Amino acid sequence: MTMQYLANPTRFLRLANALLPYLWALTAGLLVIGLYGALVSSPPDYQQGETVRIMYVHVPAAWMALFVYSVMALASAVALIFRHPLADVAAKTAAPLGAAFCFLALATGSLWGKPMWGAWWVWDARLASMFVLMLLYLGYMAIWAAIEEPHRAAMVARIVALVGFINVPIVKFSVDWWNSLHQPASVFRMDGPTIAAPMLWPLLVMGLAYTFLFLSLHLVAMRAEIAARKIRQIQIAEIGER
Amino acid sequence: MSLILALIRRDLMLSIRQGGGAGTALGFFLTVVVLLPIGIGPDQALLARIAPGALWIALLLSVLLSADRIFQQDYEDGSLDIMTMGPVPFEMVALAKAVAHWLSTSLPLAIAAPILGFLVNLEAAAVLPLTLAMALGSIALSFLASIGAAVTVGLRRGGLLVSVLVLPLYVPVLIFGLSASDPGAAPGLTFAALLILAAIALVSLVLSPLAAAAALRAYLR
Amino acid sequence: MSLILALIRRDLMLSIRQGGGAGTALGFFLTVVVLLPIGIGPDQALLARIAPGALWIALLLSVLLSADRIFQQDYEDGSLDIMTMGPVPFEMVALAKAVAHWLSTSLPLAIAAPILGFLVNLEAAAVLPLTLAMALGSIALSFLASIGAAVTVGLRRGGLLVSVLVLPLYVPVLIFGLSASDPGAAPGLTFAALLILAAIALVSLVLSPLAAAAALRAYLR
Amino acid sequence: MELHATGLSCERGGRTVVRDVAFTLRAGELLQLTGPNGSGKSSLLRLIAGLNSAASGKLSLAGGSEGLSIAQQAHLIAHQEAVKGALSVRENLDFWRDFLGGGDVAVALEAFGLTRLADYAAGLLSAGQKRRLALARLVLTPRPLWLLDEPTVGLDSASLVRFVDVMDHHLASGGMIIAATHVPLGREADHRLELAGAS
Amino acid sequence: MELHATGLSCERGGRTVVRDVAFTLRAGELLQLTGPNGSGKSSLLRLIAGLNSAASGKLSLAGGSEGLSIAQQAHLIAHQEAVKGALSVRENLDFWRDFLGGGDVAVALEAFGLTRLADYAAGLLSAGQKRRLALARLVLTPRPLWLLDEPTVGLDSASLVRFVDVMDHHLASGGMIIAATHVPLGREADHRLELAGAS
Ligand code: HEM
Ligand SMILES: Nc1ncnc2c1ncn2[C@@H]1O[C@H](COP(=O)(O)OP(=O)(O)OP(=O)(O)O)[C@@H](O)[C@H]1O
Ligand SMILES: Nc1ncnc2c1ncn2[C@@H]1O[C@H](COP(=O)(O)OP(=O)(O)OP(=O)(O)O)[C@@H](O)[C@H]1O
Ligand SMILES: [Mg+2]
Ligand SMILES: [Mg+2]
Repeated sequence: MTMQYLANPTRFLRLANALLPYLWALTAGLLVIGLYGALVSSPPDYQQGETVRIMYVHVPAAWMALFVYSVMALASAVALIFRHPLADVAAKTAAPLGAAFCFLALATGSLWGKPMWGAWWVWDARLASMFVLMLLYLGYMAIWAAIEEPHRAAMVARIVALVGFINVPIVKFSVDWWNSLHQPASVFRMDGPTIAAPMLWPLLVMGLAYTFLFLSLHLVAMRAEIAARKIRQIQIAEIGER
Repeated sequence: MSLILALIRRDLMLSIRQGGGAGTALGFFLTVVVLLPIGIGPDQALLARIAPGALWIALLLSVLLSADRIFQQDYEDGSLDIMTMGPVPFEMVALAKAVAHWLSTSLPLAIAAPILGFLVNLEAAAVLPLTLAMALGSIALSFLASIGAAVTVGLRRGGLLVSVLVLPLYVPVLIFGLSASDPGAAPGLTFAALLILAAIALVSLVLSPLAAAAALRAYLR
Repeated sequence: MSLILALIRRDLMLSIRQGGGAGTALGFFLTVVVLLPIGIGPDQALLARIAPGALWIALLLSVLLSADRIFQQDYEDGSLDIMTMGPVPFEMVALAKAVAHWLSTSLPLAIAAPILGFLVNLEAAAVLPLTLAMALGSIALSFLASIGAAVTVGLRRGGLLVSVLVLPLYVPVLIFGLSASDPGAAPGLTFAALLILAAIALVSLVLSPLAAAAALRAYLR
Repeated sequence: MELHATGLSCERGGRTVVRDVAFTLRAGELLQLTGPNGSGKSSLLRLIAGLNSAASGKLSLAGGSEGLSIAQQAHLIAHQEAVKGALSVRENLDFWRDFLGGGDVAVALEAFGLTRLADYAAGLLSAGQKRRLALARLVLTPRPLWLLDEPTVGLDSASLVRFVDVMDHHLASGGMIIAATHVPLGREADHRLELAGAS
Repeated sequence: MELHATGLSCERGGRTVVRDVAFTLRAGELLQLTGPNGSGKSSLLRLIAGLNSAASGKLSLAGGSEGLSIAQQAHLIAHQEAVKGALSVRENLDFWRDFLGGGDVAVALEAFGLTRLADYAAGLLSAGQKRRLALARLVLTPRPLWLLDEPTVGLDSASLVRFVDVMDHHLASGGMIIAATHVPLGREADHRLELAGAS
């Protein structure tokens, strides 16, 4: 177990170290372009005025909140089926990042809701399911924190991630299934985007920027987690000797 | 098979002798139904309007709260340990225990709820569809609760987590349950909602024993 | 006195480590708050209207449900046996444990409830009176719950009984709590209701340790 | 000091499980209770600890502290160990020290070889370690009368030696012990009481 | 039949509590596990029962039933007795008979002298009686491998004799027993394994 465990992460660490500088550069470049598009080149909305610019922060954050949970669930499935220890590390470290994106989406949505709907918060299906997504992220992290034994925590966390994945399609399709205050999908829909091009491209670029930001941070977090596990193993070995 | 029946029979016997399941849940339900008119005020029309929603929420909460008893006691007194050593896959044990929970707690509540509904001014026309929808929905409620119960069985601070985990799973049941129990809706819609409830029940019946058994095994070691 | 403090400190520590009290109750509370708009429908005005009642009922239920933990564990692991052999009257033990329950569960909930109230469209003007009334009412809730918990501690089928037993005691708290937390009421009325809440809290504070200790002693033999 | 019992009987669940027990125990003496399963050893100990009430008979402690009941001058170590798994070993003893009125936790830990485990959560202890934690209460707060229900269960040989030392010390300083047991206690008893009945 | 273990280790709470254990047990043999508190006896038994997974090492049963795991051919009697207080003694055994796949409840009751208590609620049993109820599972459904964690705790002398008879009979008919204990089992062991470590 130990051999396989150490062999793989070593290779992974080498890869991560090689990739990270490029990822950071890409993230920074995309962010600059995206922000230029969002704040300077794109027009204010004819209805919403300047508040529409919240969109460029809100929408990609919401996408990422869903995307990261999917990554987490996928990694958990891989861990469950192939018992690959890196998959658990990937899932565990994705959670706080996803929670951060989710929080960002909730906060910016809430900020946007005040001028648009006249309330910081309303209960419609999308907002409720997004709220639940936040709770799921926190619950998932709580499992890792609450169970001391790593093997046991990993097993339970995998199940939590997979079971909670049900919520992702609910968030995504909530606007279609139940009529709600919130915007229906205007970018990722079957019949093509319905959003004007000068607003669409900055949005997409921001989405890419967020994605690369996540990838970079995720690699960093995984690196740190692997290091922490190594330290733990050494410590345990020492206790065992006593 | 007879083994599964034995397990269900035992759990039912225990729940009757100890009253853990149905009793507490029923007491809880009663409390909601008695307190609701006091809390909301005696406005009959308002009460009637929120009655189905309130009854559904009370049902969800009662099932959720009785959930931790599904595995807790057997975990603590070592019975689960021995059940892993039985001649059938442990998933069957998880299945049987969820079925027992349904029979002892969720189903009686689902049947009692519309009757107690009179106390919160539920319209008469709503009783039958509500009973049907709740009986169907209660299957999913018990099975989904069993996942939450299993995932937190060894955690002392599991209470909050069960709610958080099971909550998103309960939301669809609540939504389709409500639309299935609306006497004013078109029959086609009601039927569609009932079908979806049945589908949710089926999926949870198949998947939750797998998830629960895996989680329990993780805790037993 | 320091003995009482030690007992309270231990119970608080246990409730934080095990999360039994506040955690479960908070999860329960959250569940109510998330499900309510889905169950009742997102009509903002309707929600705002039933919000205080719903929050009060959620508070009552959460306290009631966490009540069985006041004595259960200490009864089962033999700690209560030893506590009867301590240097102070057993009534003090019952008092301390009810205080710990209040501090660990009821009070945090009473403070959290109005904040979570935002989520169910509670009017801003209602937050302060609600917090005050709930903080005061929660004392009575914990102490009354301790009677129910003691009376049923050795009964396996205690769940239903606790609810049935404590429910009538809770009704006055709910009624005066609601009128104390109504921001539209005349200040004199609010004040009177607060006074009555305080009186109920005082009476239950004095009487419930006596009742609880007597009930517990009967079970220990 | 002298503990004196005559004609003690005790009922549980409507059945008389202890019938007509009499004994006299003086300072420095150990009374060993034996008898088949269900003969009422545990019930008798709980009776003396004030948890059951006697159906008949009398129990009195002469020469103890004025104004304190027998229970308040006794320690009971029962099958249920009154140990909280969520607290560390030390925190468990800290609480009982505060509750029972003083004592030295470090001494109690040392007496049963628990010092090394002091900061371990009690829930992770092995069966014998947990038993030792329960027994450590005896040394924590001094009380003259010890009521021990199968105290040696689960103890390894080193702990048994420690436990006998602790008993010896207690008896030498004028304490009294009543111990129910099925196995040798590791020490001679001054009196033996064989309960008859169920099995 | 032969149970063979090499290099077994087992972790609990991140610590290695059983290190590098090896033994071979043949049909009709009794292996006695000893060692200080916390040395890992209970953990090793749970490992063999399939409840813990081994951190390293191998465990194999030769000559057992095809298609059954070791756990499915074993009985575990642990500290937790898996007895439901709300059911009667007989109902407890009835359930385990149905669950474990057959057996004769009357025989099991008789083997541990519980016949007289059969309709008594298990929650009212004395400590030793409850232990005997747990042990009765051994006789109820025949399985070749018995894993016993301090099985004699709380037994009175008559029950101990009964228990030794039951063990003898099991071994004579080709069964295997691994028993962890701090006190004599009342019977000679064929092998002894002394675990070292914590106390
Ligand atoms: C706290 C409140 C809010 C939450 C939790 C929330 C949540 C979400 C989520 C989860 C998505 C991603 C949907 C998908 O990927 O299909 C999204 C997208 C979006 N949100 Fe919000 N939102 C909130 C408030 C608002 C407000 C107030 C507005 C503006 C009126 C708004 C406008 C949008 C738009 C335009 C999209 C993009 C839809 C698309 O193109 O697919 N949101 N929001
Ligand atoms: N659930 C657990 N999590 C973590 N560590 C544990 C757990 N249970 C036991 N341990 C630790 O494992 C070690 C071995 O415990 P085990 O119960 O196997 O000992 P044992 O040899 O049976 O002792 P005893 O003679 O007291 O019964 C102990 O140090 C104990 O603290
Ligand atoms: N709570 C109870 N209610 C009714 N009867 C009880 C209760 N507890 C024990 N009994 C009965 O009282 C009798 C005496 O039990 P007790 O526990 O005192 O026996 P014991 O001598 O300690 O036995 P052991 O050696 O097994 O520990 C038993 O027959 C038992 O069934
Ligand atoms: Mg006894
Ligand atoms: Mg052990």
